[in-house]
Amino acid sequence: ASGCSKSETADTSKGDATAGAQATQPADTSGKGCTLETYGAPKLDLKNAVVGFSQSEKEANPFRIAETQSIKDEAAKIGVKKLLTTNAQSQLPKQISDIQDMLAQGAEFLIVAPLNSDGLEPAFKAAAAKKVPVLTVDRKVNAEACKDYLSFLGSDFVEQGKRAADAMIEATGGKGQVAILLGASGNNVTTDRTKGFVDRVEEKAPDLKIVAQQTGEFARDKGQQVMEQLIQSKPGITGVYAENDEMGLGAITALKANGKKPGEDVKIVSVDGTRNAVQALAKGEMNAVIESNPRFGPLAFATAKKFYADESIPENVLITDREYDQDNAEKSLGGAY
Amino acid sequence: MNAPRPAEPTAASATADPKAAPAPLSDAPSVRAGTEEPSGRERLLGLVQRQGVLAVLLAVILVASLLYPSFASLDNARGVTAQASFLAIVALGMTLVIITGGIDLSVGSVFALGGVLAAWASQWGLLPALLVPLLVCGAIGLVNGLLIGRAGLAPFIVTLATLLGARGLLLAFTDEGATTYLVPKGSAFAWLGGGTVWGFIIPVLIALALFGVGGLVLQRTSFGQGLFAVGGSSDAATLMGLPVARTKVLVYTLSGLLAGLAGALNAARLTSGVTILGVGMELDAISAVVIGGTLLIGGAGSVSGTLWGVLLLAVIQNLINQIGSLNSSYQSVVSGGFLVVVVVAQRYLARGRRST
Amino acid sequence: MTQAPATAPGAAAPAPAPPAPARPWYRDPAWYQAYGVYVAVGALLLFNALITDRFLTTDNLTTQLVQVAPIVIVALGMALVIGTEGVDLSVGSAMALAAALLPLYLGYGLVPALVLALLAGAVTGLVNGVLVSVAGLQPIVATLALFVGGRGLALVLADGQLKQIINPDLLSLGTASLLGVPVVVLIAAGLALAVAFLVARTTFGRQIVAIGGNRKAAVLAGLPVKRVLTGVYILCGTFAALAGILATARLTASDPSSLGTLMELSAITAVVVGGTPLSGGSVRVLGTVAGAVLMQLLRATLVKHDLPDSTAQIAQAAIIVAAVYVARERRSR
Amino acid sequence: MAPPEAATPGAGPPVLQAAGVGKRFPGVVALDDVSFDLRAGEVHALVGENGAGKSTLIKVLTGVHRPDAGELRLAGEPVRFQRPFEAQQAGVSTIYQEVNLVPLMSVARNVFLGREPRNRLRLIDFPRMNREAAELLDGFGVRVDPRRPLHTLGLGTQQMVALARAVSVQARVVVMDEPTSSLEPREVETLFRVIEELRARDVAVVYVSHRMDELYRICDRVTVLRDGRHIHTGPLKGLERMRLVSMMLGRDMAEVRRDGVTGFAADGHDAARTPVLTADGLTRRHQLDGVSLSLHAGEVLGLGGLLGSGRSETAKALAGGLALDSGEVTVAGKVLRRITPAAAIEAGISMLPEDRKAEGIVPGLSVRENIVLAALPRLSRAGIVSRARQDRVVEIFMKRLRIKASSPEQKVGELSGGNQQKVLLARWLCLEPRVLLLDEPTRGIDVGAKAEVQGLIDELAGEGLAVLLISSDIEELIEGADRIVVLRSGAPAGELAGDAVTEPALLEVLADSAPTPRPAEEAEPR
Ligand SMILES: Nc1ncnc2c1ncn2[C@@H]1O[C@H](COP(=O)(O)OP(=O)(O)OP(=O)(O)O)[C@@H](O)[C@H]1O
Ligand SMILES: Nc1ncnc2c1ncn2[C@@H]1O[C@H](COP(=O)(O)OP(=O)(O)OP(=O)(O)O)[C@@H](O)[C@H]1O
Ligand SMILES: [Mg+2]
Ligand SMILES: [Mg+2]
Repeated sequence: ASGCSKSETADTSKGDATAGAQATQPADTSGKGCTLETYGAPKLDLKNAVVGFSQSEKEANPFRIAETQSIKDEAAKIGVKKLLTTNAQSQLPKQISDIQDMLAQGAEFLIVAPLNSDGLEPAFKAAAAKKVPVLTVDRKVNAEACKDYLSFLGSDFVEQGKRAADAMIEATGGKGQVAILLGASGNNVTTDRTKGFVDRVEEKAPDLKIVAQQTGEFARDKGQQVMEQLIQSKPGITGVYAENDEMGLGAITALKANGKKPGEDVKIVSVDGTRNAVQALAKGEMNAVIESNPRFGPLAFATAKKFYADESIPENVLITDREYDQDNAEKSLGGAY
Repeated sequence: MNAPRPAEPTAASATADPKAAPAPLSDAPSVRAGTEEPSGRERLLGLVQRQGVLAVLLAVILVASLLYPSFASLDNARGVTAQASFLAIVALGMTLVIITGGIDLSVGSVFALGGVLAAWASQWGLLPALLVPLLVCGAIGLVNGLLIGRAGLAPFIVTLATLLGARGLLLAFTDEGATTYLVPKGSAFAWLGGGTVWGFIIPVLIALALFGVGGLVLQRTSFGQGLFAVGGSSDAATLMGLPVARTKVLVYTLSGLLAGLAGALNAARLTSGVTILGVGMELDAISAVVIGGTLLIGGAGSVSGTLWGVLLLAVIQNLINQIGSLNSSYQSVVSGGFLVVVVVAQRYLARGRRST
Repeated sequence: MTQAPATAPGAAAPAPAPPAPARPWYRDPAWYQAYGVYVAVGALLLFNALITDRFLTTDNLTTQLVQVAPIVIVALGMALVIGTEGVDLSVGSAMALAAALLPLYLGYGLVPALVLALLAGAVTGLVNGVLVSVAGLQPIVATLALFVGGRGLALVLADGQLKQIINPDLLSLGTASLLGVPVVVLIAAGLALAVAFLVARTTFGRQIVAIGGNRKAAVLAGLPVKRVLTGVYILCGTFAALAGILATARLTASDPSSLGTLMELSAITAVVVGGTPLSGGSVRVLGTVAGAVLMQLLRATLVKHDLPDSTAQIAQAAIIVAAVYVARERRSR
Repeated sequence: MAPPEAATPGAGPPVLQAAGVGKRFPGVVALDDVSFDLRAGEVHALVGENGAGKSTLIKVLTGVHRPDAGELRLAGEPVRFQRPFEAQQAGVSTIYQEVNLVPLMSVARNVFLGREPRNRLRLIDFPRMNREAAELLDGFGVRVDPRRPLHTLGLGTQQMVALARAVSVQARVVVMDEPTSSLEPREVETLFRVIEELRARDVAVVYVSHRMDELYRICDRVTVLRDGRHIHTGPLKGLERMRLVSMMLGRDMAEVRRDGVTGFAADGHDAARTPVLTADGLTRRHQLDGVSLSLHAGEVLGLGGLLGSGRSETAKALAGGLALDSGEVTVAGKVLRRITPAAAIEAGISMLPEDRKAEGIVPGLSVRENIVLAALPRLSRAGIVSRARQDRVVEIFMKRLRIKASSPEQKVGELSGGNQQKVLLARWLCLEPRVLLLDEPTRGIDVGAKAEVQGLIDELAGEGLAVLLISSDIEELIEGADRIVVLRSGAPAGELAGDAVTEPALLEVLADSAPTPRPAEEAEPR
């Protein structure tokens, strides 16, 4: 491990105020790492810099709220001169012009939460033309690190799917029928979380049959509606994998309304780690929640600081997402967002 | 009825300053002998009425430049036009459709599909990358046109169905969105989307050229006049011997083609066939067209108005970013509010020319 | 081919033809126009009864009705608006607004919260109505503003947060049943009857249709056009708010960010598939209900057979076109 | 232009023929085995009652409807027009009954739609188009700025534009469905001149009109339809007028002779001393310029004037359909503060609008609903409409006005023009108004119905109603009105009363007001 892992990272099992901070995985040392020189960016004092943050989706779900808030808080804490924030409202073209707008307004360092893994190239080009480093968070882009962008901070969505599969296998004993509540169609996150889950189940628990894959569009009410249909048509379902907490919670509502016990009759595993889901977990209505940690502020600015301190930054700074289960849910509640 | 005047739509439109009324709907030139020359003031008024959006656009640009120095930069202009160019191409087709009294809700999905197909086909070179999306998207437009023009179905519902259908095709073509086709870097096709002239990307120039051609076709050809007639009164157009059904088929096909072209150019710019594009784009296009003074009931409108409408939307977007850290929810509220103000202002500027 | 007449030109028509041309119902386009939706609903039910496991069970049918109830309620309001040759894109936002207000005011009791939520819907309707009737904006644009801004406002009110509902009275609205029929379904059915009565038998209802049929004539005939138009949009907004309340109660959470997204399209589809023309001048209430049920059954079928999203969307597109095609108005010529 | 020899009317070869044509609509047989032939150089009258099938026959001839039976022959060759476009290609040019132009487009664009003059670049040459349109219209006595949107013109002017369009193509056949129904005598003369020119060019003309004297002036042959059936074809010369009417109505001559042709009684009415309605200085920029008039209970006041003189505007203003800049309207001693349609109806003013398609009927609604439309609040209790009361009203008026519909539930859009007009009349009469403003009440109404409506006007005035009658039919105005106010350019130009109400006197006042066509700029969309 290089010196990239943060020393002040909180012990994840502690349920106190510092809980929920991100921890990094041992860095991927295969890449050469990126330095100020190789990237070709001018030196900068973050304190006197204009920093831009491009959010991808509306701050209308816990993940995005927590993510934006964390960046804002950390910027204030560090005392950057000015933090510009934009929101692409789920429109990729808007994210491109958002980034261009911030560049035109004099942003000197950019933190971008990409809406999609592909398609941001024009924005990166514009930043490169102005020699403004771009740090991407939460979603990896298909571009060249240390050239198109500085580095990626975030989770591995395929891995999240795999861990969800592990949790599901454990909860169901590797047998039975599972349904997947997919995220929005065409979305990278959906694709990755599905791939990880399906691959791992095929590999490890051939007796666990995936009997339905229907989209709940990452929304609670859609998750509920799909679940209601499945309860009627596939009463043999014993497990539900929801690709985010909201759909998982929708499934719980649907199960309860139909007189089934979520968490017992039907095992539920979801991804995210929102407060509501961890609460449900603590109540025994869920079986596991794989965390996807949104609090990128401290890590992002720390990485930036290091970059300007001439340290080498690895291509991927993967964070270790926690896993909540029924046992640790209660005390981990403080760390949920 | 407690209206302050008997200001029903018929009457309301008639209460406007009559001096300004005879502004021709076409951009017909000079005043004919035998009729009074309008004074300079009247001309100006007529111009403002015809180009109400342009007035609003210029006002917004002026105010924004004064408030935010970075707004008036060339860089910013390049960014704004780059973003606007794709919507502009889509809105051009929408303008033609709306002038015939129809609507095309499928453009957003078709735009996305066009992009995916272009990216996929770009591995075989520039020509396939343009032809494949044009063929498929043109075919979708043709289906719209046939169902609307020949079978007489309502445009709203037909294109709502193709909105779903085109999105479904896109998902089927990309393994439910799991596959993203990439445009080979450095290919001629990628250059088409990303190359610049004086810092303006090529799609901006293409959009301008298309608007030029579109304006000519609309105002100066029989086909264009036919669009107005079909929109103004479909029955009358039939009785006057215009090929109404054929006109409708053509106009929806054109709309599909333009949406596909815009999608392809966009894919070239993004160098990938992004699967999540175009959601809600039809509403942006419709807003732009209507802000541009084209009547949704058909029969009146201009492509230049649409161009200003698209730019106005882009400028407002840009302005919201200039204002800075506005919460995303507030951003929606502001956009909605802006929309009302602009449309109401535009309507009151142009009211002399209208009747419902 | 343009609307081929059912009787081929040149076919010998009996010289003293009877006033009503005798044509078996299955060859009469008017019949399909009138009953097409119901036949389609029946056909889809039959198809599922044969093909889909556990479809014709009370539980399943109840589930379908419960799910379709909010759409029906919104579509009823939409049908009235469409009857005036308008359209309301802001219904989803009105639902979100109602949902956002509920948890804020539940502290004052259920009734005040409900009244406030409904009022929010009425106000969105009022804004739409004034923009359409007084400012003279075209309905799509007038309601587009609240479509964009309304949800933003809802999110501002809710601070972007989804809130769990714990008020048992409100929750029971979503789960309670009367004589085995869920209250949500009863409300939707009652509303459908009320709207049918409104359209067929009240001055207001007939004025709606007349305004949609010929606005100028309605003005000259002294109809209170502005008042009726505003009233229609207010009704539509209020219905949407009611749907938002019921959906919230069923979800056990107030979710302004996603509740009612795309509802405008579902509602319009239901109305149009149900045989109400978008050109105004007529309102088919029962048809609207059937249209909503048809689309619901279709969605259910697709989910139950676990078709991927791509196939599902293409199938929906095809069914919409087919339904509208069969029920199209064939101009005799 | 000298008419060709009267001895050879319609002697040319047949250009357009219909053989055994049949056309059914749901519930109606509009045409039943109708044969018709049209020869080059003839003016062929097509007559019949409202709903006899004249317009339907024309629509079959011009490709709007496809016949259920029979065939069409063009110059002897069987043809099947799939759409109007093909008929026009084949040289059949038509002016349809309801003006069918595009309201929002300019006059010139309407005239040249589909065959615009192009420049070298194949683009439309607007200056040339406007110039040519202006010249063309000038020939028809219409002086308007060709760039004006069509809808800003009065109905009569629109009719002239349609005429100009139809005649300016080099057609073999020109079909005119009631072209004079909204024209003034002056325009009618222009039209006749044009028809003579067409005849001289060997063009065949089909001419539909309910005005008998017109037929006798210009038509060579006549075809009579009744209830969709062909009754008679023959030269018009020598056909007694009463006999023609009796063929149209299907009643025998004696009966027709006894009833007379106009429905007005010979003597005037006893008007009350005090007026029910007085209008004082009605002014609206560029349209009305101080119109004052008073209407007494029990009288018929005629409103005369040339095309565009502001008669319709006056009526509309009184009925609240047009906002005024200044002026005062008093009804039964009470000043109307704000005139809206509802307020006018409340005060007892009813107006039958001029343009029944655009401002009158709701085509998708039934006869019943169209009749009760304005009276809905009166026929309902607590906002709920009483079906029984509706039916009563509808039954009374359908009978009284002899509305011909398959049932009260038939859609008004499917009725013939004349019957639509009667439905509208019923709508206003069932409000039991004090003041009835009739803007061209007999426009497009057949002889029988016209007499009925005229009789009805008489009767209503006799019952104490105050009637304002606007009519382009001079004869109707003279015979129907007790007093006539003449307007010129939106201002009163004279008044005829008592014995002075004669045709020569009226024509004199009109002639005085004729030569100043208003500058186009001053007009206003309405
Ligand atoms: N589109 C239609 N649908 C149904 N019925 C129709 C339609 N058009 C005409 N009719 C019916 O056909 C008959 C003939 O109508 P048509 O318009 O030809 O009469 P007309 O002789 O032109 O009368 P008018 O003198 O009043 O214009 C009428 O009974 C009318 O109701
Ligand atoms: N020949 C003409 N030349 C110029 N303008 C005309 C002509 N005829 C009509 N107009 C315009 O049409 C408008 C409407 O006139 P309108 O027809 O309502 O008057 P009117 O007296 O009721 O005549 P009518 O009802 O016979 O058509 C007028 O403002 C006038 O400017
Ligand atoms: Mg007729
Ligand atoms: Mg008139």
